[in-house]
Amino acid sequence: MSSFHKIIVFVGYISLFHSAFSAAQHRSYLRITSQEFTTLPLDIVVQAVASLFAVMWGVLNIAGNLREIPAAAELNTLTWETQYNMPSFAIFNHRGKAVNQSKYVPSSGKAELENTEL
Amino acid sequence: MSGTTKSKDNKTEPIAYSEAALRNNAIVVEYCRTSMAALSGSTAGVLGLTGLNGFAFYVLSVITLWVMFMIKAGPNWHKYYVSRQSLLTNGFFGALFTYVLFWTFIYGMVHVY
Amino acid sequence: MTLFDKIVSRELTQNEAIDLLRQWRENNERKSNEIAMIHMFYDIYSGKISANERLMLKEQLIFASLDVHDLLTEFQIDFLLQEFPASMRVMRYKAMVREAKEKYDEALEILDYIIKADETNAPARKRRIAIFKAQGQITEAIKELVDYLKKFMSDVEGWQQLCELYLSVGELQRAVFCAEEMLLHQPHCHFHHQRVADIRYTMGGVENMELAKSYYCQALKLNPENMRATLGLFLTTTNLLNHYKSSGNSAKRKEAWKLSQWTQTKAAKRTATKKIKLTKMLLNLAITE
Amino acid sequence: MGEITFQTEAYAKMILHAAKYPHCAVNGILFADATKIKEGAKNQELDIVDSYPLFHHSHYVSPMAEVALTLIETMAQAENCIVAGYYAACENFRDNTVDKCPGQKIAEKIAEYFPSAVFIVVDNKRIIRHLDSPAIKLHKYSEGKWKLKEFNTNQLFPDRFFLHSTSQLLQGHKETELVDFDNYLDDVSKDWNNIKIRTYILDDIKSEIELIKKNKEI
Repeated sequence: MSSFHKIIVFVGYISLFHSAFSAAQHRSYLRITSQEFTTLPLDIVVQAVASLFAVMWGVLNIAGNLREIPAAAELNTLTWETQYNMPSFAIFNHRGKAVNQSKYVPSSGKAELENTEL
Repeated sequence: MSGTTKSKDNKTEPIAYSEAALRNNAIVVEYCRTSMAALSGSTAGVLGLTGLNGFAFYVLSVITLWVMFMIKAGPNWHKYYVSRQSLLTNGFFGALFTYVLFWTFIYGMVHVY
Repeated sequence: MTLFDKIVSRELTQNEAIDLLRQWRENNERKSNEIAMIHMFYDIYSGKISANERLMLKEQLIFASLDVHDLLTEFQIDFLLQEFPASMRVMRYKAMVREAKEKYDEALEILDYIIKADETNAPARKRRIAIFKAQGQITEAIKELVDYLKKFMSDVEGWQQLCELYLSVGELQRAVFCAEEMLLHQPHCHFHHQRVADIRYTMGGVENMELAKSYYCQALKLNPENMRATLGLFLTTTNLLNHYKSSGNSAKRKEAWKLSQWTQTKAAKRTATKKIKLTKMLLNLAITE
Repeated sequence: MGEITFQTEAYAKMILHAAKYPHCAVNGILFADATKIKEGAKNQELDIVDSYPLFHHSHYVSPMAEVALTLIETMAQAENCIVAGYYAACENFRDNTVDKCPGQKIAEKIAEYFPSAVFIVVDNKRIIRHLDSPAIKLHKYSEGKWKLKEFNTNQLFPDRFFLHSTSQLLQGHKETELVDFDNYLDDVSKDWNNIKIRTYILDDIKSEIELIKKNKEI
């Protein structure tokens, strides 16, 4: 999405430059034919203004996302699920040992059993 | 999570805002406004506007940018900005100088030389 | 198709997989199985990631594979140790591997070494507490954690863990203190409000119910979507209503009645889209109380 | 002596719940078929047809447990079932006794209303993706205590594919689709009845029967 807006900005800039050169060329044409300057041709005006708006819209979207300002807003997207996780206190002595190990053989030996019946 | 609370006294009760988010939004708005001033200044120069026409064009672009902000925020604008009016008027004159700078520069480049 | 199936059938692109991992990292999720699977099925390290993120990914993988008890973790850590020979952080992971293998003494040895070298190493101290927890020595863990919190008072995670531990041994009064401590650190977090209220409700008694009511209200104000707080508030108000009915405090009774009605409509609205019997349940509850 | 039987669906949900949160203690409620309950009989014949997974965190605070129990009560009435038991699994790998389990208060409450209730402790060590044993310990309530009871696997589980079906679910990582009450509270739009799991089991049994038929033809 942001690359799309980058393209808009890029194209808008080129179009703005192009209209600037067109305007300059128009001025020099007028100078050579020694006519008075009144206004620019309509197509240049439209191109310049349209590319201005395009670049503005692109810049607005590139500038970054707005964040919600109420203090609780960012906390509200959390759920208990993640809030409850405490990675630095996580223990690994849990069911995952058996669940994820197809190799783990339950009650493999007597020693194992004795250990478990604490 | 980080440092919070800038209380705004409403009629009912204070609302707490997240300072980090406020600052982030201010940076975004500032960035857009500066870009807008430079770009619309250039455009005004290209169009060869002079005198009051140029200033009228500045006002037009400020309002356009404001409308764009409103479109971006959608109907829940109060989630992102403290007030709509201040979004329109803040830094109006600050950006005007940038605008005039680009306006005169591009006008000179295109129409004088 | 579930996310898990998508991961296993390699339907995600590399970037999607990286984004997913990043999202889980930021949100503090413990989806160890999924993380391990992503690492197994996708070549994420060849993607466009910064050197910093590469290390984060490795760390995430180590944590996840400890969780799923993948014994290859140790090699991973050895590689990291070659890269950063003096890193305490990598050493801590070595200790965690020992821990997963239930070689607690060896793990404690490493952790003690780390703490000796760096007195302020909070994560290593936390691991020590986790080891006690893993061994089932809850009272030891509590003692150690209280000591830890005396030194590192601003650790919210520590307070949360202490709160859980106190709850598990039934020391509600102390648990409520820990929950309030968490509340002081993050006053805008609705979870903490709700937690205090939950514990107050569990303690019982009119005073605690009143407190629970206000904490639930605050939690709902911060996040109106909090279902637990909505239901909790309903329970407390019905409870209070019963009490005031017998004691005859009409003003408070009216207030509780209003609140209870409000939560009822709210809960009904939330579940209106689905055919869920929650509203019926609430009515049922109101009748039985 | 009252017979206890376990339907695959109830069993599978219980095991999947334990497998979904391997790092947490989990608990849940067991439903028995109310039509087979004889009023006032001391040793009830129990046919456990369904289970409802409850929590995987916040085990020690009561409000949500109360909500869950009331909700379950209404659901039981609607389905013509009765709340007949409780299951739990411990957080620590080696703990598999009743007094290490969370939510004993809930279990006692159930026993209060239904004296021949059962308490199932999921045996952490035996939950593997290829189940070779039921991986549960059965307890019955008697004289205010939960007494461990030996059981005959074939008697307890009338469906002889129960281990196979559950293992299939575990190997397909279907536990990610299980919704417990905690998930439900986080997102009310989720289906707490876990109808999906039921269809998975039915599909599995169907395919298994077809396989046997084919083998017989050969």
